[in-house]
Amino acid sequence: MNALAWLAPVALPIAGALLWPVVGPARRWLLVLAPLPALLLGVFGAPGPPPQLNWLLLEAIADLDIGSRPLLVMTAFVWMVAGASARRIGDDRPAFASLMLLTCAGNVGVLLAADVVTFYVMFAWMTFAAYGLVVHHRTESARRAGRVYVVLAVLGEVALLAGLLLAATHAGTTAMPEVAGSLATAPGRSMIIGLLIGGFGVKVGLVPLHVWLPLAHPAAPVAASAVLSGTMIKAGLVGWLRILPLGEVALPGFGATLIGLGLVGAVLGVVAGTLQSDPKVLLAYSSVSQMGLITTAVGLGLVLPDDATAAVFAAVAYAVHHGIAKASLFLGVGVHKAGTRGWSHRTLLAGMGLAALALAGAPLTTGWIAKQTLKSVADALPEGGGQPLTLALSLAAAGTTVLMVRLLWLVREPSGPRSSPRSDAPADARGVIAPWASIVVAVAVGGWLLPLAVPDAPSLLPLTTSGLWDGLWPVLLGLVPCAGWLRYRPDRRLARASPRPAIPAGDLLLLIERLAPAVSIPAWWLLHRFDAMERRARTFQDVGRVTVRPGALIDHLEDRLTGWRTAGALYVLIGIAVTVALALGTA
Amino acid sequence: MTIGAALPVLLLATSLVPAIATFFIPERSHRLRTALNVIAAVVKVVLVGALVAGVLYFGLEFEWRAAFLPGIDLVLRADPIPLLFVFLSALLWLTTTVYAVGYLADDGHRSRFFGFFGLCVTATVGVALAGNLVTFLVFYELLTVTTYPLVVHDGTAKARAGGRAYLLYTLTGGALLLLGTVWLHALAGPLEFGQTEVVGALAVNHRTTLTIVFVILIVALGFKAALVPLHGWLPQAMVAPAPVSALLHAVAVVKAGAYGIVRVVHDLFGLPLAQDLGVLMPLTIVAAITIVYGSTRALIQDDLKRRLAYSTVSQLSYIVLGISVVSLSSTTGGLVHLVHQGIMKVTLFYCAGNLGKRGVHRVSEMDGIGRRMPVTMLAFTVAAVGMVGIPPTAGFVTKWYLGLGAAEAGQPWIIGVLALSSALNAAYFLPPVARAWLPPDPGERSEPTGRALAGEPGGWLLLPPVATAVSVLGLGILAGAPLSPLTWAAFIAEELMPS
Amino acid sequence: MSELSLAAGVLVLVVAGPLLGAVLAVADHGHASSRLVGLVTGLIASAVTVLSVTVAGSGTPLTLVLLAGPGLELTLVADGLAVAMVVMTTIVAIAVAGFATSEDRESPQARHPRFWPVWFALWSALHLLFLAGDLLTAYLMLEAIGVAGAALVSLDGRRHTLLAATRYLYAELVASMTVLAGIALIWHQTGSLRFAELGPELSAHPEGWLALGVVTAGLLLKLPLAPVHLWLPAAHAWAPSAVSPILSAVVVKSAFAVLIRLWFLASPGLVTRHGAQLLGSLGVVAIVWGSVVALRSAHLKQLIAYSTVSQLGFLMLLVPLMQAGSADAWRGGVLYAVAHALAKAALLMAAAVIAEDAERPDVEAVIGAVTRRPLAVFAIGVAALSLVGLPPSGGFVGKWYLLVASLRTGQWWWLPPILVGSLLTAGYLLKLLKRAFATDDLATSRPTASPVAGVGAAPEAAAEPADVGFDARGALALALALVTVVIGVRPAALLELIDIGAPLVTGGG
Amino acid sequence: MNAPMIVAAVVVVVGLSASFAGVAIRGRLRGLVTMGVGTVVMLGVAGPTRPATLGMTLMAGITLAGMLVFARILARLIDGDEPDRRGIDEARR
Repeated sequence: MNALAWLAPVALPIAGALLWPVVGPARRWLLVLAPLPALLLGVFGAPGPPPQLNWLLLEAIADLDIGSRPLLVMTAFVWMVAGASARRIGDDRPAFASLMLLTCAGNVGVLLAADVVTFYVMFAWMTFAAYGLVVHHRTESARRAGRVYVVLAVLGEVALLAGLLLAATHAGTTAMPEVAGSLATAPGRSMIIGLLIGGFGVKVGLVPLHVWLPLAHPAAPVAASAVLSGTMIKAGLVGWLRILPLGEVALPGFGATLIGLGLVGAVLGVVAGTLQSDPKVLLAYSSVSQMGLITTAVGLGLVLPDDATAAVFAAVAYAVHHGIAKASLFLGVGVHKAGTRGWSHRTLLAGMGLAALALAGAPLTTGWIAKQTLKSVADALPEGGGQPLTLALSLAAAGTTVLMVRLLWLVREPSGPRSSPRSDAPADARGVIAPWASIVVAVAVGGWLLPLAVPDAPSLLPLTTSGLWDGLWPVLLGLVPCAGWLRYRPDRRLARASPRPAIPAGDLLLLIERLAPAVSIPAWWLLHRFDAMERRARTFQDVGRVTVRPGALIDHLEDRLTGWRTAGALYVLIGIAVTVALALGTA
Repeated sequence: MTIGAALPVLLLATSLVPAIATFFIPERSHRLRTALNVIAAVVKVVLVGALVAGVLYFGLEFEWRAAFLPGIDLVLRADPIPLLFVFLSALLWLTTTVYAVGYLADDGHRSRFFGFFGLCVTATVGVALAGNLVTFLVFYELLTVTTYPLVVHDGTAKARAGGRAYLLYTLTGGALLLLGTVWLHALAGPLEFGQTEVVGALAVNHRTTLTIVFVILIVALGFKAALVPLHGWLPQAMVAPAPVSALLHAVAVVKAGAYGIVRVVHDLFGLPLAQDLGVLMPLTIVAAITIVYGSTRALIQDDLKRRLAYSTVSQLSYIVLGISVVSLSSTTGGLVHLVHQGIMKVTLFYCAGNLGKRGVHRVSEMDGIGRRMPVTMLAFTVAAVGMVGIPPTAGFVTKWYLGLGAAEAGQPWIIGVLALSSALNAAYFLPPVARAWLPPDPGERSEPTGRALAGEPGGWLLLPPVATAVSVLGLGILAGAPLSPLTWAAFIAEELMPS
Repeated sequence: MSELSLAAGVLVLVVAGPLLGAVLAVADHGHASSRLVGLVTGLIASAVTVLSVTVAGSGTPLTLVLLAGPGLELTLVADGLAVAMVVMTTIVAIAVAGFATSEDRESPQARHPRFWPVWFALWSALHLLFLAGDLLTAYLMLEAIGVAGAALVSLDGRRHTLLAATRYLYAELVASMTVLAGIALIWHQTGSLRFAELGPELSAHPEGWLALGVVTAGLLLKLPLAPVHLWLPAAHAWAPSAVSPILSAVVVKSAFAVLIRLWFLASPGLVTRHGAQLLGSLGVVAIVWGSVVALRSAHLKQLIAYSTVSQLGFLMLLVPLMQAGSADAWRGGVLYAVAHALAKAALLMAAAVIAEDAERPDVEAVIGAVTRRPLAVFAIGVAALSLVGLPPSGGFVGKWYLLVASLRTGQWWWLPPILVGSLLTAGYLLKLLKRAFATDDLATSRPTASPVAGVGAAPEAAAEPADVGFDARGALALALALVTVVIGVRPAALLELIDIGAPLVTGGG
Repeated sequence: MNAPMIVAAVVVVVGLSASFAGVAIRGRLRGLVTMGVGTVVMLGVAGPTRPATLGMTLMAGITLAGMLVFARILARLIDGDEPDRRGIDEARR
């Protein structure tokens, strides 16, 4: 029974994916129920300790530590909601449904894995299965997004593999806790940690490596985007939390870089997001920004080893909050795209407004709790380093508010039941509203459930008045520029005329794409020349047919040799030579 | 002739006798020929199973010895390493025979084909079970000779050119191997695999000669193991029909080379002596260069089978790399890759054969083929993913162990090479898969020119790739299982490693 | 006594048997029926078997003095070398007999009145030469073989065969007279021509080297060794298909046997390092030059003839290694000679069968032969195994010992020629095999298969039944080739036979 | 090497060079005959005049004569001259 509890979360989705074509109409419920065992495991925990699975992969070990349990609950819940809203898509594209299930298995597996190998297997499994989701629509933009996604995913995986190999060798075992522990004293530690940060950074959307995110998330269908931004992005965070030696050793250097990159990400996400015209790209940039904040939390953990547990909790809390809020926003966009009329549009706006407020960290919302815990950890920075950091966090919150207003602006008109074939959600919105509604409720209530889920969470809940004000002023600050913009916004037509956003999605990527040909074209040319050269060289191998000239020489020489006169001369010569050799040679 | 001696000979006979019989089966009687060959293959797998059980569980000793030259015996001995290779060749002979029956349905020379096919497998089993260097040489050369008619089976000008290149390289390799064997024999007298102390004793006053002999042997075997400068024949031998490419370039010929290097480094010279002579580091470097070179050359090959050929060149050197790095994990990695690479590459060649049957020979022609040949492309995808080393496939297990071993041996640069080659593998394996499943614009998918007939080929051609693809996943997921090649390789590595 | 007389009787039968056949053939005015040929061949074969069994059993050479008269001495010595050579000759002769009789129906030359008598006479001369105990008998037999060979070559009276035969006979004459001059010198210096006796006095005599040098020169031309191989290409290329196996496989070994018997059994004292190294290097020249010209030649039988020139080079490598005192060299060299004879005869028979089908003498005749004559092509393949020296063939064992000997005696410089020679041999044999498997455009001469483009060239040969009737002669060639494989797998028996009466060597292997 | 042997040896060498240098078949044949006579004489005077030497010389002489006659017959059968070179190419035509 205990083994079943541990294995079912991963096994059920995989079984579902493999049996999808076989299972009859009931399969529509499979998408929804697949994550259920994971949810139950997360909420109620398993009856016994994790079973020994040394026949699986390379002595797989499963475990559920404190940090990843809430994440497991959030992931499972979001997967169920996404599954529910993706049921209709699943019907006409079985491949999409099985890929969704496979990715779910990977996502859940990452949270459960406790040894380096299984973790890496699940991580890679999730990444490459998600590729199928990204390119589901098969449009040219989806293919380009898929290409960028795969290239960065492969680079990330390769860096990760190298880092894990080096770490595991030093630790001598593959169990993650020991590996993280021994990392502190590993020779060449900085290279290993650099590789790990880079490897997971690709998935988390760390600034220079985030370029795939604004392309891939919008390209996928809404249900997939919700999961991509909601839960899968957190897998990278889990990797950091489990493998980096948080709490064992102070790594000021790496800590500072993480904090720095996190903040840059937060700002870039907000700036680029607001300039977007497609709500899904805007939300993707919002994910980059929010994950930037979480990265600062991890950075704090690295800088202050003794506050590491608080930093981890802050990061987890923030991740859970962001997961649910972002998923609800993506699903909301999905509902909007599916077409809403009259009262359903108004409820949609209300719900998305609630999620937006949560994301901005307005008081009494989950976002507020998460931000406050993050600020409290920041305050613990020595010699007053905390002040500028908390200020930056508040400014980021203001930025997010601006972003959310922009989102609501983009979604403000009811988009009637357009029957464009391309719309990824069915014409009638019935199937999508119910799951969306449930997740909005979760956003409202979730924040308060957090302490219950994690019994020994430090009592950081800032229910003081200063905390309330601390949450409110950034939101107000954010609303000021929006009001100004609403009042004096330029002519409506101009806004609509230039659909291309100032910063196209995948900002840095365009730079790279322009530079890349300068390198790839000569490389390709060189390889082709080398190939051709070898093919020409092969003619040398045809000894017989190389050129006529040497052949003729041999024939000519042979003819002379077998002529009587030359043969006669040679015969006499050899006779003399042999005789002389016999005469003077030593016996 | 105790049972201990009978089994190895029986193993040889199960493919030799049917092969000779097949030569005399008239071309028209397909059923008889197919039945004979498939049954022979099944019997061989059963025998190998018995052999493996005997050695691993009952610790029996299987050895057959016959006087060959005065003072030198022909020895067939079932040590653990040979079993690994025999296990692989027996299994893949079965699947490839099934595949060949389907593939050559309309070929005019099947009796000849299956005859030489059987002889080739006999030689491979002989190479695997060889107990001393002379027996190894005998079967190694027999392998070269019996595979030539297979390479030129089509009889076209291109096939002959491929055959010529193949013989030019492999016979030169054979001549060098003869030179090395004779030299070692002249120095050390009759030499059995496993008696590393004999050569060890020589090292006292013959250091330079032993190094030269080692280099000669490795270069000789390098021709078939396709180390960089000596790999020229492999891409050209791709003209052979698909089942031949599958068995030869995934199992028999190339593996004989790599397996030979394993035997020479571990069972003839012994790791400590090789390390002492300082020959292992150059071998590692050559292997590393081959890995990267093979992958880069594969990048630009548009012809699918040539791309697979260059990938074989690169993948083989994983085995050599694993062997030449002095650490437990990397030896395990090298040995297990012997099996994994075989199974993955065979799957790829089966799929390439199926695609070939449908007129798709080039990567550029693979757009949207996934829709029309889903099963073949699924198997191709699994194997391709395996070659890149993405978990949970067998390829990942090898890469993991090679990386672990490299780090253990204190040579982290090898992990860099593995990383680079994984990226390169992804660069030349994933795009074809992507093109197959996601044609550029689904709307007006350009139907490939009329030649490509729709639909999957027959059952005979589908069963083998599916079976091997499933085993690629199985070997990856159940790597830790008791009887998996990995545990087996680890068991061997512990025995071999001096520490 | 009875033991000795049985052996003596057998020896006489071995030598006289073929003569009996010749006489019967003449009596039957030339049209020897296959029954007669079969009977005589069977008789000789059994005699040879008994001989080899007794010699192998006793482990010591068997000597028999037939004529002890002052003028005419005739002693027969059946030592390892002689018996091995006789066995080789008999096997090839049986195969050729089978080949010629089955050939009766088609080609005229086998029924030529002079064929069978001369053929049996040649066979008898070969036996006597190998078993000869004294130099004079050896010389006389060399001359007889020369004449019989030339006669057989010029059998069908066409202009080019006559020309080839003349060229062959003239070269034989010059060589024989040189040998005779040498014999005169030896007789002058030692007073005895018995191999066993002439050695000590010759080496004691101040001018012993002159005599040995002159005889050796004559033997080299008769062998023939590369630079002076003027007569071989024409003779072997134009010999009729039933004759060329005997010529290329066995006749060339006659001079070789006399040479090594003279050098190492008769007068080892006279053999100097320089002399041996000179012969060895001439051997290397032969190997390389023969192979290179063979690679170039477009005429099927010419290619095989030059292959013989090259392979004889391998045999000569035995001389320097023996001089350096390596028993392995003797063993390897003689076994290689036997293996080469069998393989070369098989190759020639198979090539003859295939060339007859295509009615064209050049190499293109072999195109697509694998569909028409599968057994013959398989015979070429197996023969190639032995000629190139790939295991499991007799050629491999021979080369193995030559390589071991050259390493053990420290003369490592013979290694590259052996290896490169083997590769070149593979080169020109591949020319044949490659074409044998050709089934498409190259088949210009015979439109056997219209090239089917596209998926896997399935020649329409699939339509017509691929297996032609059982061709006896192809099977015969294959059987002969497989004998080399048997030698290759079980060489121990033959090696022990060759070791009987081998020259006593100091040190070495 | 007594004096008469040396004279015979000279005749042999002359015959040898004539047989190779000879222009036409007849020229070569004459060279061969000279060489034959030289060698037989050489053998005859070689040893002490014992019956053995006489017997051998007789036998060698007869066989050589036989060969030369056969060579003469072949020469007559070939109308026209014999080509100098390896005797394959022209023969084929």
